[in-house]
Order: sequence, then C-alpha cells, then structure tokens
Amino acid sequence: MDGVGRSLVRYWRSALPLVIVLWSVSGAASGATTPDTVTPEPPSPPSNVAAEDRSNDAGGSVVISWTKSADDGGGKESVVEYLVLRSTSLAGEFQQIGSVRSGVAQFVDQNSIDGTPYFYMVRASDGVSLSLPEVSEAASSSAQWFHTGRTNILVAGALLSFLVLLFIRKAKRGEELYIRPIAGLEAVDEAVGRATEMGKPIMYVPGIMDMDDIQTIASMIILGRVARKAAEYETALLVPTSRSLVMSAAQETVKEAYLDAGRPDAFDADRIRYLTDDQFGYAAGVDGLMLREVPGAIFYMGAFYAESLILAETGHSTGAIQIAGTAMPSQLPFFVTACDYTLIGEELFAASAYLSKEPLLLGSLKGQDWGKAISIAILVGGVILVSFGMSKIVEWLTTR
Amino acid sequence: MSIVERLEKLDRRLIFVLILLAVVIPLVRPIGFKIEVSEPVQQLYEAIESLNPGSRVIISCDYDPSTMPEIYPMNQALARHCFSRDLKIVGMGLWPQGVPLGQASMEQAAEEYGKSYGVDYVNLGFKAGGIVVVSSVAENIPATYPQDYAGRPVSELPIMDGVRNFDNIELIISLSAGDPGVREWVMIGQGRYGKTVGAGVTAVSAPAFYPYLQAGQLVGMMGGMKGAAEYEILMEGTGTASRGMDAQSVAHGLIIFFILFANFFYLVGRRKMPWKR
Amino acid sequence: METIGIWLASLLTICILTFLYKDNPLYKFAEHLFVGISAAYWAAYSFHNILRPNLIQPLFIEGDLRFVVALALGIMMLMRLAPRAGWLSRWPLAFIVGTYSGYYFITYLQTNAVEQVRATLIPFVQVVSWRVFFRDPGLMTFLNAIAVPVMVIGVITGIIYFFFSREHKGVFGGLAKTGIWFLMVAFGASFGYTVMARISLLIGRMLFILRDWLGVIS
Amino acid sequence: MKKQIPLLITFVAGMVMLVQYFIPHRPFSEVYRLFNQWYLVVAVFAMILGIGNLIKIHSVRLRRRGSGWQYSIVLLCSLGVMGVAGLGWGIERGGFFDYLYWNMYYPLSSTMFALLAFFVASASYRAFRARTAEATLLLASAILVMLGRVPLGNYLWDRLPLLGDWIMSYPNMAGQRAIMIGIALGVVSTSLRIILGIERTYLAGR
Repeated sequence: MDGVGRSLVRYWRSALPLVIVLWSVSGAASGATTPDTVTPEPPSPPSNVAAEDRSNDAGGSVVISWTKSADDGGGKESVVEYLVLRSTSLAGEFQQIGSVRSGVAQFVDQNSIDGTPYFYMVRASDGVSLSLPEVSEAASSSAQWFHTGRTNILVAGALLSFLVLLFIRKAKRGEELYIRPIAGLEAVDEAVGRATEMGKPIMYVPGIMDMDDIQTIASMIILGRVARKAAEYETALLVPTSRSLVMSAAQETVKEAYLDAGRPDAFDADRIRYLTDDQFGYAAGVDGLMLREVPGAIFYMGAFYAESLILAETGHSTGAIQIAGTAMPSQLPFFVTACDYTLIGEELFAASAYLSKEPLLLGSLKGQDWGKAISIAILVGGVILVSFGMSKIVEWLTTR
Repeated sequence: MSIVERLEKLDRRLIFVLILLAVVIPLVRPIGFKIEVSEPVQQLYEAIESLNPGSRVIISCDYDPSTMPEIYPMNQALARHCFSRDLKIVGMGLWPQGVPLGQASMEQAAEEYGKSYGVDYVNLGFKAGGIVVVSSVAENIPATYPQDYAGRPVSELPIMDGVRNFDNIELIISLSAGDPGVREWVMIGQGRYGKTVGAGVTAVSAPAFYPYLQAGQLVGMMGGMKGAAEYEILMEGTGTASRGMDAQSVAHGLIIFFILFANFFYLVGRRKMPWKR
Repeated sequence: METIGIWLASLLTICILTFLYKDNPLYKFAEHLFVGISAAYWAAYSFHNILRPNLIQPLFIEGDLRFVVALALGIMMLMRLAPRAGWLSRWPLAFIVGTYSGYYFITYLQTNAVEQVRATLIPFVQVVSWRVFFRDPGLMTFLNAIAVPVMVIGVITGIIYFFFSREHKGVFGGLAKTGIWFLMVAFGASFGYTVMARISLLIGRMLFILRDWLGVIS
Repeated sequence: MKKQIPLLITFVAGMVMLVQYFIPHRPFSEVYRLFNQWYLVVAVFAMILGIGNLIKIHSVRLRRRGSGWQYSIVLLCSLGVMGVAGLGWGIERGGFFDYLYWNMYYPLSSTMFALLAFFVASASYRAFRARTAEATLLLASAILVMLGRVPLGNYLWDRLPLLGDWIMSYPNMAGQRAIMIGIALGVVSTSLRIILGIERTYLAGR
C-alpha cells in the first residue's frame, strides 16, 4: 500500500472537498434511483482516537489506540486497513507513518522525537476510499528513569541478595550455621562399611561433565569424604572419569583424603583413570570395569545424562549398593528407582556444603533457605488472603 | 540359582529384540487406536485460529535431528496450519541444526498452500547466544538478522516490510528439545514483552513446563509425538506422528509389563528372603 | 543420488545400532564421523549466519567501529588454543559469563520464582467445582474439586522438603514427607514421558528403515 | 592484573544487564543493545574455540599415535569434508552440505538417541525396583501417565487419559513448581556471586 497508497491519499486530500460536494449534490439530485455510477460510500471512521507516550521505555515511541470503525467486522464489512498519519500541528500537513490491517485497533509510532507534541490521525480505508479523519489530542514520547511495573522484582532481588551476602559474611566469620543432617550422607558411610565387610572395592563415578559444572565440583567434595572413609577401612577405591580435568581434580582430592586419614602410602593414582569424552563410550567403559572388579558399593555423584540408565542397570546386576546424587531433573527418576539411595537435586549441593563447611557454599545455601522460608510464608499467607477475597497480594507480585 | 535370580540375570539383548518387535510389528500391521486431543494442544490450536489473516508468527526451531520423530511432525502441522489461515511465518532457530528442518517444513507446506518465500514466509537462520538472541530479536529484528539464513538481505524481502521488533509479531512458537528453547522465549518474550508464547516440546521436557502452562506463561503446548499426533488430528490429516502411535502403545504396554513382572518377583523374593537386601 | 543417500543413511544407522551388541569398531567409526560432521556443521553455520552478517558486514563493509571490540574479544577467546597466551581468553569469557549471569539473575527470579508463587495464589476452596461434585459425584468431578488444594499443598510441602535449616522431625518432618510424595509423582510423570520420548525416537528410525530403505510399508 | 580485569568485566557486563531491566532510560538501553550485539559475536567465537579444541586434541592424538588414533583420522576427515562443503558452497537447501546433513548427520544423530529406547526397556526390566515407598509411588505414577498418554490406555479404560492429564496438570505441576522455585533461588544466588566476583570457579579452570 506504500507507493500507490501515498499518491492516492494526496489526490484524495486535495480533491476531497470537491468530491464531497459533487457526491452529495448528485446523490440528492438523483433521488431514490440507485445509479451504479455513483462512487462507493467510504467506510465509517474509527472513533475516540487516543495517543499517549509508551510508559516504562527508553522514549521515542507513542502508542495510538482507537475503537474500530463500524464497518470493520460489522456493518458494510468494507474496511481493509487503517492508515495512521502524523503531524506536528493540527493545521499542518499530515504525513502517513504506517498502516495496520482491519481488526487491529492499535499502532506504535516508533520514531517520535522525545518532547515534541504530535497529532495523530487515523482513517479507515476499504482499499478505494478513505473514511473521514479522526484526530487525537497532542502526545509526545519521553523516556522513564524507573520501570514502575518491575518494583516487585527489585524488592525480591534486593532481599535475596542481602540474605545471601549476609550469610556468606557470617560463614566467613566462622559463625555456626546449622544444616540438617542429610540422610544421603549416612547412606554413603553405611555403603562404604558394607563394601568393606564383603571385601569388595568401591567405585565412584563423578558424572560426565567438566569442572565448570557446579554438580561436578559438589561431586569432588563428596569424593573426598568417600576417599577418607575408604582410606580408614583400607578398601580399594576406583574412580573412572570422562574428562581429563576431572581426573586430575579427583587425584588431588583422593590423595589429600588419604593424607588426612594418615594413610598416604595406600594412595594409588592409577585407580583414578580417564576413559573417554564420549558419552556412551564412557558408559560402556565403566560397565566393563564394574563387571570385572565387581564393586561392593557404587556412587554416581555429579551431572548425568541419558547414560545414567546403562550405568545403574549394570551396577544393579552386580548386586552392589548404589548411591546416586544429581541435580539433573531428567535423570532423577531413573536413579530413584534403580539405586538404593538418591540425593535429590539441591541435596547434592547441601551435602557438599555440609561436608566442606566452605563459606561460599554454606552462606548461599542458608541465604537460599531464607528465600524458601519467605516463599512459603507468602504462599501460605497469600492463599489464605485470596481465599477470603483479598487479592491485593497478587497485584504486588505481578510484573507488568 | 532361584527363578528370581535367573530372571533378573536375563541377557539384556533378549529384551532389545522384544522392544524392537514391539515397535516394528505395529508399524507393519497398524492397529488403529483412536487418539484423544488433550487440552494444552487444543489451546495452542485455538491460539493460531484466533489470529487475523496476515498476522506474523515466529516459529523458532530450537531442536535437532535427534528429536525429529517428535518435533518435525509438529513443525509440519504448524506450518500447514499457519498457511491455511494466511498467516506469515518468520522462521529462525536457536539451534543451527533446526534451521534446515524449519526450512523443509515451510517449503513443504508452501507448496501445498501456494505460498512463496520472502512474501509469506522467511527463514532468518541461526544465531548463537540463546537468551541474548531472544532479547536482541525483541528489540530490533533487522539489526539482529540483517540477512536471512541463505545470505539474502532482509530489506529485500516483502514479508519483513515494517517489521521492526516484537510489536509487529502476533504469536511466538518455540519448537524446543532443550536449552536454549522454550524457557528463553517465555522468560523474555512473555516475561518482559508480554507476547503470547506457545510451545512444541519433546516428551522428556514436557512435564517441567506444566507450571508455565498453569501460570498462563505458555498459551498452549504439544508434548512429544503424542502431542504432534493430536495436532494432526485437529488438522484433519494423518501425518507421520499419528502413524507411530500404535507402535507407541504396544511398546508402552511391553515396558509396563516388564516393570510389573520384574517387581512382582522382586517383592515376592524379598519377602521370602528378607536378609537378601 | 537419492538412493545412494538412502543407503548411506541406512548403513550408518546400522553402524550405530551395533553398539547394542557391544562396543565395537563400527560403532566407534560412526561415532567419530558424527562428532566430526557436527563440529563442521556448527562451523559452517557460525560463518554464514553470524560472522558474515553480524561482524564482517557491519565492521568491514559498513565501517561500524563499535564492532572492533567484539572482534578483539573474539580473537582473545581463540588465544586459549595458544599455550602461552591462554590467560587472555579470560577477558571474553568474563564478558560472556557476566552477561548471562546478569540475564539469569533477573529472568530466573521473575519467571521461575516470583511468577510461580503468584500463579499458586488461588482460592483454596473452589466453590463451583465442589458444587459440581455434589451434584454429580464421580472420580473426575472429585479430582477436579480437590485439584487446587492438591496443587497448593504440593507446592508448599515440595519447597519444605528442600528446606535445609530445620531437621525433618515432628510436624515439619510430616510436611516434608508429604512434599517428597508430590516430588515422586512429578518424577513418575518425568519417567513416563522420558520412556515415551525414547520409544518415539526408535519409532522414527524404524519408520525410516521400513519405509524409505526397505519399502516394506507405504 | 590477570584476575582483576576479568572480574571487572564480569561486574560491568552483569550490572548493565541488571540495571537496564529497572532503568529503561537512554544511556542504559543503548549500552544494553550494544552488549547484546557484541555477545552474539563473542558467543560464536566460544563455539569456534570448541571446534578448535577438538581439532587440536585429535591432531595431537594422531601425531602421537595415541589410543584410537585411527578414529581421529575419521573425525578430522569428516570435519574437513563437511567444513569445506559448508564454507565453500554455502548451506542452502539442495547443496552438497545440505545433502551431507540429510544423509549423514540426520541418521547418525537420530540413531544415537534411538539407542536409548533399548536401554530404557532393559533397565525397566532389570533395574527399576519398588525398593522404597517413594520408588513405588514413582513407578505407579509413571505407569498411569504412560497409559494415559497412549491410545492403548484410552482403549483399556476411557477415563485413563483424563486421569493422566489430571496427574500432569496438578500433582506433577506442583512437584515441578517446587523444584523450579528451588533451582531458581540457586541460580539467582550463583549469578549474584559471579557478578560480584566472589565466585571465581569459572576462571579457575582456565
């Protein structure tokens, strides 16, 4: 509608008064006859055209809205589109800045200069003739310094950040931060004990992701605990890894654990081996190791994907006790049904914070716990309020 | 070795053969179970039906061939549905492997409904960066995509006339097999710009998006091959998804039988020999 | 050309399926072929869909000097391949990690936390659905009536299970126990859907082999 | 110096994204758009780095005849052929690159994941046990959902699809939402620590 449309509009605007006079005269003169030569009647105009600055933006845009013309979706059903024109003064020359299809009652003018007032005209068109113009009040765009619709996120973000930083500082100062005993960790100790009774080795599978995945880091901390127990009980510890970086980190952790347990001589670096980066190749390699070594206890701690099935199944067939821990939602169902105990999602991180007492982990865990406490309070209080018809809290939480 | 142990030690390759048969036989001899349409799929269908002709729909292909059996039929059904309602499709992909799949679906549907590239549909190709790509598209589409997937300047394509950012887009649909995908489109598209967002996801990720459906962040969703088959029913055509549903039924029946059968012996065994574990 | 393609695809499919028997050279061959092709695929799309339109075009052709910084950061990223200059790659990495951390702080807080809490605030007793249940008692009407209470209790007790500052004992332990039951239903749903997904993928492959390759079915 | 500047970059990039969300006014919106454009370019170089790493590892293994070096030849050749086809003749439909995509990449990628159907089937028989009350509830819910999602369920009992939908829309939704909120709080706190520079593990490994 661009080239042809503009010339059409210019022609109509200049010839409009003449046409109206002719049309009304010819209509009146011809009386009741329905001459087929008369020009088709233009569609009725849209009504209450309003223009206002788009709020909460970087300026430069004005939102124009109107009620659809009577002939759009009703009446003569003749409206094909709406033309939107703009001028800096009522008497000035209106320039077309865009058009929208029928059925739409809004247009956004995206290149207005902030501070300058504009008048917007909207005209319904049936492809041939244009409706009478409807003009809005003056409106000018401006940029806002604060997005009022997002105060709830600002409050929530500031509160959570304050809590996390507060507890990190407390942990750094060595204050005693209570974390409930994690059932999974007792199961870890029991499994190592059971494997020692049966005189079988222990296998620790640290997942298939690299050291930049937070689950692998948590896994290394739990490996330290398992290694210390294995050193005390003098049980062999096998750690097949799928990343070379994870292998070196695991060797570091296990050596340190053996030192802590006073058994540096029992540390054997070749039991901690890198197999392959490939997902299924690694699973096949670990399965082979399981069937050869027949471990008494197997630990799966870290990030796992679809290969968790292959590992847990073979582990189950060797009769070993299996303890798993991962934050991968898609793999948790398989570990829960195939293993004897599973650390679910955040329990993996809680266990590593519980064991390491590392201020960063401990502090953020406590900060997040407070975040959960607040969420529970809002949920309980909110549902009660809403049940009694007071839904102000819902508005506070809504982001616009 | 007791029956329980012998059954448990059954060679896994026998089970592989059983599952293969459970899939192949119904494919060769279809049974023709009836498919029910679930509510999330109906809502997505309604969302497209309610658009005025000429509206623009973003279909973002955030998946790859490994999930084609579930998502490609959705892509085809959506392209046919949009063209049947004279909607314009703006195709793109947050995964590079999704771009040719989106292109193939749109071309196939365009042939059927007489639509032409550059006028009724466009394929803007792939950009790396996931959530950052979505927010760049929200702000300024031509600046983020100066050229389409094959290198043609976007300014030459009529479909992109007057298209500047999300204000000119009526509906966003993400066909996603993981990250980046539906989550990024909901977080930016719906969360910051209030656009209507629909989804077509793999069965693996479907359960995790039900909170988005309930909170109204997603207007509708197709989950897995079953979701695709339901959409094909709504489009009155039996595409590849509905064809696979018989095999899906039989395979599910077999796996449920495995679980019940093995657990029956497991629970019986455990009661008789409590000390075993 | 078409039939060669079909045969090539079918042979590669068989190579991968041999892994079911045991890990073997055929599988390793196909696997490494796959890794090589997907790496080159990413490289080709990186150039055609990103480097040319979003870097070469604005910087070298339109002379928009703001993109010099992006190019510099990009090259510094590649420095990691050079043994000595590896530390340079920390600058672009810091830019990437900083940017998406800024995004995730807001988007996860708004879409996955605040919005989810807001959407759970629904009147506990849905009078309408209870009235429907009493008029026509049945399983489905009952389930629809208890739907909202189930949802609200499930969300609250689910979060309580992941609360680590109080021991799971007494009433609090009971709430956490209820929470784990809801989590188990959610895991059951994920389990069922994941099985469904895996089967669909196999169906897709068998459809290809039976129809496109062997032509057993139409 | 090597650690301070990266931490400063992380802080500036993170704060721009945070502040722009709350303050839409001019300077921040411009910087926000500029950082987005830069991000698209730098993110692609991160991918190219990944490819470069892959080439480096396998060419080293080839030179030193490390274990499985023959497969490294396969990898490097396929990478070369596909790369030259893509960069040289373009990625449009119908080209040689497209041909390799549909006849090599597509079958390899989809069959790789089709393997999982076999593994889930054998695990269903050999590993999934109702060993605890929770595991029993999990398996029961899984069976109900699996039956509800396929026409077979509808054939057995016409209410099964409705029951399956109810489980998905209410109890499952509640459990997923609780997990989602927990993870969201974790991600927000990790992002905060990264932006403020008190979490540096992402720099450590380099």
